[in-house]
Amino acid sequence: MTDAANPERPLFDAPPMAEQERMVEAILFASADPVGVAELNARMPHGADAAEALVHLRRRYAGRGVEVVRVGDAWAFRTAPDLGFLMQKETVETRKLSRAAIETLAIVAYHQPVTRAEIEEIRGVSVSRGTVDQLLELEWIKFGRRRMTPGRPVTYVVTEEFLDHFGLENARDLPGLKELRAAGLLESRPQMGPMAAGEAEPDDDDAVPDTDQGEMFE
Amino acid sequence: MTDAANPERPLFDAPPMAEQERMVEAILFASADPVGVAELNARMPHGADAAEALVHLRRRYAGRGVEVVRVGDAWAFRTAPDLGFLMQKETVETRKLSRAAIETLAIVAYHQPVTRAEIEEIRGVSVSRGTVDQLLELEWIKFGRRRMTPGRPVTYVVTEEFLDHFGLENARDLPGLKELRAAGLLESRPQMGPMAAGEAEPDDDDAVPDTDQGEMFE
Amino acid sequence: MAEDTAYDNVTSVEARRAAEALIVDVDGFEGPLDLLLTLSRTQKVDLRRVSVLQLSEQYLAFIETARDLRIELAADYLVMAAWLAFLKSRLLLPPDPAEEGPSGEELAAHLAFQLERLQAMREMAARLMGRDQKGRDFFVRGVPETMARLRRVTYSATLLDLMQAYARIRTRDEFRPFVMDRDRILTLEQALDRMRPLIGFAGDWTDLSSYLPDGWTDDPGLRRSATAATFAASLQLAKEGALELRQSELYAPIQLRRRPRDD
Repeated sequence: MTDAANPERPLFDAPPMAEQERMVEAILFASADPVGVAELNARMPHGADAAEALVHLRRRYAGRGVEVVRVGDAWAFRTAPDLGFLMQKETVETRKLSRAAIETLAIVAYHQPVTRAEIEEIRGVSVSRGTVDQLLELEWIKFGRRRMTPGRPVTYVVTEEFLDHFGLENARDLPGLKELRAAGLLESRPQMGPMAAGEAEPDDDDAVPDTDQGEMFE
Repeated sequence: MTDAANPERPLFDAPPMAEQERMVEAILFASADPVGVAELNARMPHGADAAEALVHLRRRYAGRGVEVVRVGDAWAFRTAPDLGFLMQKETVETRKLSRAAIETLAIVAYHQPVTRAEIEEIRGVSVSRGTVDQLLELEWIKFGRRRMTPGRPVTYVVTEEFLDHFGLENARDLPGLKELRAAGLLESRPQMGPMAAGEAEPDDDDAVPDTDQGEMFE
Repeated sequence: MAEDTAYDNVTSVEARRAAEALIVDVDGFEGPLDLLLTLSRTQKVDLRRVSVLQLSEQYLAFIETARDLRIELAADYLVMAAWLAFLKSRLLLPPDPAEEGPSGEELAAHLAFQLERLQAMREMAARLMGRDQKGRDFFVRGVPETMARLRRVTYSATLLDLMQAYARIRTRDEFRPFVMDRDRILTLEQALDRMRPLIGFAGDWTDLSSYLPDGWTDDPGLRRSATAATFAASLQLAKEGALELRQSELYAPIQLRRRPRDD
């Protein structure tokens, strides 16, 4: 943003990068939920570059007891998973999910955006309202855009909370996604051509504009 | 497993200090309350020395965006004091003035100086204290002279700030009802008795103080 | 319970035990596709190479056993059985060129695909649940600092809003049919105020109409209002004992005079 190459200097200089790093550190530390780059920039002084500060910060915390993790387009501090054994006290007892709920969740994650009819077609049984409601309540799935087919059925997609909960950077990082796609197992949705696989996650592609940033860390 | 034969060595080796530091870091991060050294030791593997790990951890975080601070007998992470400003967000919200407020304001502008009882008579409904307070707070109206009638009620007049905001030189510049009607601001009149329609006009002329406002109620 | 009646009709212990196992199994399956997936495992081959024909036979045999034991099966199990029977006939008979629709092989391939896809989703679900999870394996900040939100509200209103509001109030008056214009109405109070000082001079019977104020007698509307108010006022004064009223006959003029003192 405030590259030195720019002959017109901003009215106020952005703080030094080390200082910006401290700021991002403080903001992320203070929040239990992931904070987006846009919000970081909005909260930091004018001219700050949160994305760059994040690169430094992430490097600094690599291998520490807490780590900087990416969740979709947002960032958060999380304790290192190998130290989970120290945290019995903090462990939250989660409701046991039914097999139907777990499978439905996986189908939404791998096939999103997906309609209820499609979930039922894959599972071979009807999906109870309670199952979907439970996942919605956990904020692991949410309504996506309506499908442009007769009846305009609503679709489901996974949420940022889902990514956060399972420690995923984005929906493309789902384990085995590439293999499933290669095996054609994500296809065969009604009226979908060979493009179907590519369309599995239009939401991500829309919602995550900083693909550059993603590559930055890879 | 290891050298159980050696009487000097504990059964299990304590983790390396760097590892202990990670552990303290994770526990302090995730804990809702400050954690004492005794509890740290209790939660960490046998043989760990939380006090020493804390010394290292404190040094590591010195000058960072968050710091390890002592709270009574316990320890916690806190935002560096100089970054507290990042923890507040100012949002400016622009809202439309409520209908009651804009009507009250209009009456003050057209009838000033005007008492609250008069405003209520003109509006046909009572005027809440909040509405008047809001206009006072916005500095669009202020108290005028007290009316020399029983009870000596206070009057309201519009302010310079009001004229400024609405781009008026003075309140007499406000267009009269005839002009409002000509400008299409009044919807077509309801068909009442032949008398009612004809008589709205003289009443208007009374009401619109384009001659001398001050005298109207005096 | 429906199952109970089924048990009663089964005589041998062995058959009963078999029936029980089957009930448990049917209950444990999440529909026909799940049952098919389980049956396919007995073939011990990659799902891509599963023999759909053999699978159909396994399924139909299973359903048959259930029927023999008079176990009530959900409708979708029976629908699947019918469909698999159809598929089986398609697979066994040479293809009829006149027949419309997908071939037996295509249907079989689709079924195999469905099984494979369901299997894949189950594996993915297991892998997903096996991942490190928030609140179990990794943790969030224990004392999130609540961000102080300083909200500053500014109010906007334009001159147009102001004028429209005023226009609205003023025109609203025109909508109040029961509120009549004060300057065309003589109120009771006005009439009383007018009459009180006058009645002192009315020692003799005087026509009520002579008490109407000046300027209220020509316009019929005004006269009506003034007459009504003056009459009401005179009634009030009569009630107070200040004057007397009389009327010689119906519709004759009403006359009034000051009430003579009792002294």
